[in-house]
Amino acid sequence: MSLDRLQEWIIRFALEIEEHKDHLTRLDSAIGDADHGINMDRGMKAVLAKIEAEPPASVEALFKAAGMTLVSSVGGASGPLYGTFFLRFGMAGGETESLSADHLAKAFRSGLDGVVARGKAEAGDKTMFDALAPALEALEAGLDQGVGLAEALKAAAIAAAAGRDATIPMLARKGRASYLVERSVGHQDPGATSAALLIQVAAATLT
Amino acid sequence: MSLDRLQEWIIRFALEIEEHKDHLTRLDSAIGDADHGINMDRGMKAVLAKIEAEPPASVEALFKAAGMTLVSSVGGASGPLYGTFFLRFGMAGGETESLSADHLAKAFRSGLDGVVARGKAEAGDKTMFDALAPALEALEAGLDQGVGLAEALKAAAIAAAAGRDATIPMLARKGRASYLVERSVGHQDPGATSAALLIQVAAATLT
Amino acid sequence: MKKLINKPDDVVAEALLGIEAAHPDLKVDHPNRVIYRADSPVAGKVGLISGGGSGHEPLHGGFVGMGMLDAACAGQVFTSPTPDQMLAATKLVDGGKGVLHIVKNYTGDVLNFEMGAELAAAESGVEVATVVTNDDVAVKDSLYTAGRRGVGVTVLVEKIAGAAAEEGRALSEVAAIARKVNESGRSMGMALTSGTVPAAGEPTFQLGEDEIEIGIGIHGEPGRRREKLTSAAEIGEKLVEPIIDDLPFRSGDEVLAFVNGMGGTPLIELYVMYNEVARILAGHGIGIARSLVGSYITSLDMAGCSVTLLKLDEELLKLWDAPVKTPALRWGI
Amino acid sequence: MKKLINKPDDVVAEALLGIEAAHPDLKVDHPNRVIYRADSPVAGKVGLISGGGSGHEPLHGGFVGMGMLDAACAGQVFTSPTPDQMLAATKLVDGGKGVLHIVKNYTGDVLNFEMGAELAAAESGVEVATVVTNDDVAVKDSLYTAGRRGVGVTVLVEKIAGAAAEEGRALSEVAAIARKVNESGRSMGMALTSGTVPAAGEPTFQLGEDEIEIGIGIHGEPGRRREKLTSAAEIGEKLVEPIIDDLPFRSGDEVLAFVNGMGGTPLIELYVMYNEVARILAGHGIGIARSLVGSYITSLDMAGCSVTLLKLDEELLKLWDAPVKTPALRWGI
Ligand SMILES: Nc1ncnc2c1ncn2[C@@H]1O[C@H](COP(=O)(O)OP(=O)(O)O)[C@@H](O)[C@H]1O
Ligand SMILES: Nc1ncnc2c1ncn2[C@@H]1O[C@H](COP(=O)(O)OP(=O)(O)O)[C@@H](O)[C@H]1O
Ligand SMILES: [Mg+2]
Ligand SMILES: [Mg+2]
Ligand SMILES: [Mg+2]
Ligand SMILES: [Mg+2]
Repeated sequence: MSLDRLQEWIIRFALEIEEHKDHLTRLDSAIGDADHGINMDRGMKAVLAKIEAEPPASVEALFKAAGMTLVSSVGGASGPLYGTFFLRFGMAGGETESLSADHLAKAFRSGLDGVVARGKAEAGDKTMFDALAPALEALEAGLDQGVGLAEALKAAAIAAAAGRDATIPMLARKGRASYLVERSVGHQDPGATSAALLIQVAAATLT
Repeated sequence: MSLDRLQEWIIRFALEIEEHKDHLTRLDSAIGDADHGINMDRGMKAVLAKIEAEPPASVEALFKAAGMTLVSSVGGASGPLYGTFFLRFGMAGGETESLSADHLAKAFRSGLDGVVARGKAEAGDKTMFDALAPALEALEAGLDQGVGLAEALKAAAIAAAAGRDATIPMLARKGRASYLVERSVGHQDPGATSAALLIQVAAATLT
Repeated sequence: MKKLINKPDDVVAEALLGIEAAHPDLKVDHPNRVIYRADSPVAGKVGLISGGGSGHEPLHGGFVGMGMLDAACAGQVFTSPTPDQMLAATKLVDGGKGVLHIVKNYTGDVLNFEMGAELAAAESGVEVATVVTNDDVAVKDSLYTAGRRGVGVTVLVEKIAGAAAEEGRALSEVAAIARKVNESGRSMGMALTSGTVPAAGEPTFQLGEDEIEIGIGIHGEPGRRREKLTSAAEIGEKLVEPIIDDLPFRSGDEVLAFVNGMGGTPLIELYVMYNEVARILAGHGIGIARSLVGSYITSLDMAGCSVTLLKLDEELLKLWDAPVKTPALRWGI
Repeated sequence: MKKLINKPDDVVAEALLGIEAAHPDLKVDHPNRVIYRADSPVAGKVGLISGGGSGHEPLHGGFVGMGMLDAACAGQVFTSPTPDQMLAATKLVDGGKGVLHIVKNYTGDVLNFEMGAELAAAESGVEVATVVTNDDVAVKDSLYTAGRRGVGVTVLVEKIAGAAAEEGRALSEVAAIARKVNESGRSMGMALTSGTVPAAGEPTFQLGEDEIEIGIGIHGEPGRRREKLTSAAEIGEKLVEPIIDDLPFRSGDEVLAFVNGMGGTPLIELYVMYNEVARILAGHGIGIARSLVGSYITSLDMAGCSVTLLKLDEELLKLWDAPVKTPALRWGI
């Protein structure tokens, strides 16, 4: 996977976020504070500006730039969480100009570990973890089975979407939605929704 | 004029005020602070309670009780003004149990002087003065001409009503309405309206 | 109407109970509705009393304490207190050097305080001086009318005259200082929304979703004009320019700039307004030596603000900076 | 939306300009949106920083000054500040004895402060301790969730820990005092109306003309339940009883009683509420040793109130009474 393609992933994620901004915010208004779309859009726009101003020369530079920019521009829970995801992804990716499929999966694993280290989310807590974790499992399983990156990412995208949908009946135990206790049930988690977009774009771009 | 009749005047004024409470307040809401009816009703109810609890034994006692009670229970501009009117009226009436027609007119003159001394209103300022002053003139003129108290008071009531109506086109120069300058024009003055009631009740009672 | 109250008629009495419970330095004469310094009368000090309709909190009760008022008379909501209250307050705070009555210029307040002073003279022989504040430039000034309303400058008069009294100055001197503050200060206010008088249950006036009232009074009296809602920058100009023109304030003047909230407007907006006021004053070459930002003279839950500018000299500055210990203004102690 | 603002996106930046202009004792690092003591860093004193989304004024910027915070980081409205802001603030106020971060318990705030602390450790080696406030009894407490929100007690933590720092105590001691305050305090809030986020332009939530929300959060998060509007007396019970039950507070306890306005509620109503709180506490045999009544931790223009009770002992009382000089809380100096 070339640096160019990886950068394309980030850029197209930003565009998807922009397109789904209102939807994400609406989801957040039901069980949070009505800003997830605004937060992510502000952050990803800043990321675009950053990598346009200083085109990154390595995988590590690209994802560190994305991570740092999210951390310093979002402010909500999603800033440190997505920021950490990309920072760890970049560090695991390393000072290289391309990533093998396995290396990509390792970087993903490292990013997700970062999210968990920061947010302490577990499966079923109704967070972005519930989309990211099944996606990573599907990716790793596909690569293990030798289906190739494109197929494995497709499976990951399907798993992320299923994970996102599975947040609907969950009772939130992390983030603002947890204040609602029972009343959080029946609503789709906004962070899981944006996370599913990230994987969906990966499947469409990293081929 | 017996003390009983004079007391009847006060009592019936209180009842008229209660009946016109909302109307007076509505007039005040157009060019003041929407409380003239509330103020006068609170005050006159207190007066009723006062003279019921301690039946006054003289003209002075009756009108001083009314005046003091208005002063200590109203709080708006109308409290000190009506209060002073009755206090001065009572002092001029004196420690007696009845008033001649001339004595009544003198007491009225003394009350009105008190209103002017306190409020510095002049004719045409759009205040209670514009109903009280023509009423007093009509009363004095009638008595001068020897028409008798009942007729003179009838003339006074007509003059008060005319004076009240004449406040409509006036530009207010005293009280809250003066803040409105030109916008006070076209509205009937609430204080002139309650004052016209006082004279109207006098004409109906003091016969 | 949505308010944190019990019966509308009990609001004032219960707020007085709350004030008394919350502030051990204050006492309340409940029958007379007088809030007073617990250490009243302060011997050898001119007593300062003020008062007015309730609904303008912290004015006046929140300004009772060392270095400011000795007592405040609370009327019904938006209704002047009555003379017997002023009499009671005057007697409570007289420490032998006379008592200053600080009165906002509304006919009801002026007449009731006047009778209160007469009663005090007749009953107790306390020497009373009266200062009437009338700083609201929204109202045309005239000898032949009720004149201008007393608004924001009242807070500054109470603070500065209070400091002068604390220094032991004579009644005539304290009154002179109070008059000087009133003459050196001007105000103008605006409303975004109307307040709601508890007993009325409905907003006093109606403003459209895109309308504001420029020149509003603190009882919801109509202002100079109704206008379209506009930016803080333009609202700042509509308030500050007429104030500057009126005194007039001149380049080189040093002022106290007071941005006041009307009760329903949060602090963050007042700071945005203060920024505009500072910008406009700088443009006129007027320096800000002191500032006050907050809701100090309110109109129930009205949203909006007022601006008061006070021209300072060394004397006023020194008295402003003197220690004060009241629920709403406190420093130096 | 009717507000005294210019462009919604500029509210925070312009309010910071206003704060800076109004308070000479404070400075503002505008690029980083950090309000800090003009005399920072104070050598030999633990630095205290806090911060959070804007819209809660005077929290936190209004509590910067001698005896309280050294710096406050202002986020966008209702959005946590970012780690680089906390880094900048930490470096600004480090006087050599380490820096305490006071963080309200919201995931966004906690994570952003955490990263800020990591950056500070990595970049500058400043020793940082963190105390998270979580006093809101409206939220069920649990180890497995985000836990309780930090609300009114934050003001008290900032004051009391600030006084401890001013005494020259070590970072660990100041942090311990801050934790003690948090553990000894509980809060609960309610809303009469929703606030309006400037960028959203519409009320965050809708309440009917006769509805209130009990257990509201300071960002308009839904509370325990929606109920019919009722009297101040009953609202007092709905707020105070769960607080008393939770700690629990007991007969004979001495507390600081803090009745807080949400931004759009005027002082007269807060005093009516205070009277009810005092009545209820007296019924439980709980004594009020200190009180605070006013709008100190707000939610934009939301109308409503919160009650915070803090159990006092001699140590906390002494630190509460210690001098403080900030725009919003000041005494003893
Ligand atoms: N502890 C956590 N671990 C993982 N994800 C979390 C956690 N807390 C919140 N989130 C995610 O963050 C999302 C909310 O993000 P956002 O609305 O941008 O931040 P905020 O809640 O601060 O306003 C939630 O939908 C959830 O997916
Ligand atoms: N200076 C004055 N002299 C005579 N009457 C006055 C004066 N000022 C006001 N009034 C009368 O008082 C009336 C208003 O009374 P009210 O509404 O009870 O008091 P307030 O204006 O204090 O609310 C006015 O309509 C006017 O007739
Ligand atoms: Mg959110
Ligand atoms: Mg948020
Ligand atoms: Mg009136
Ligand atoms: Mg009135």
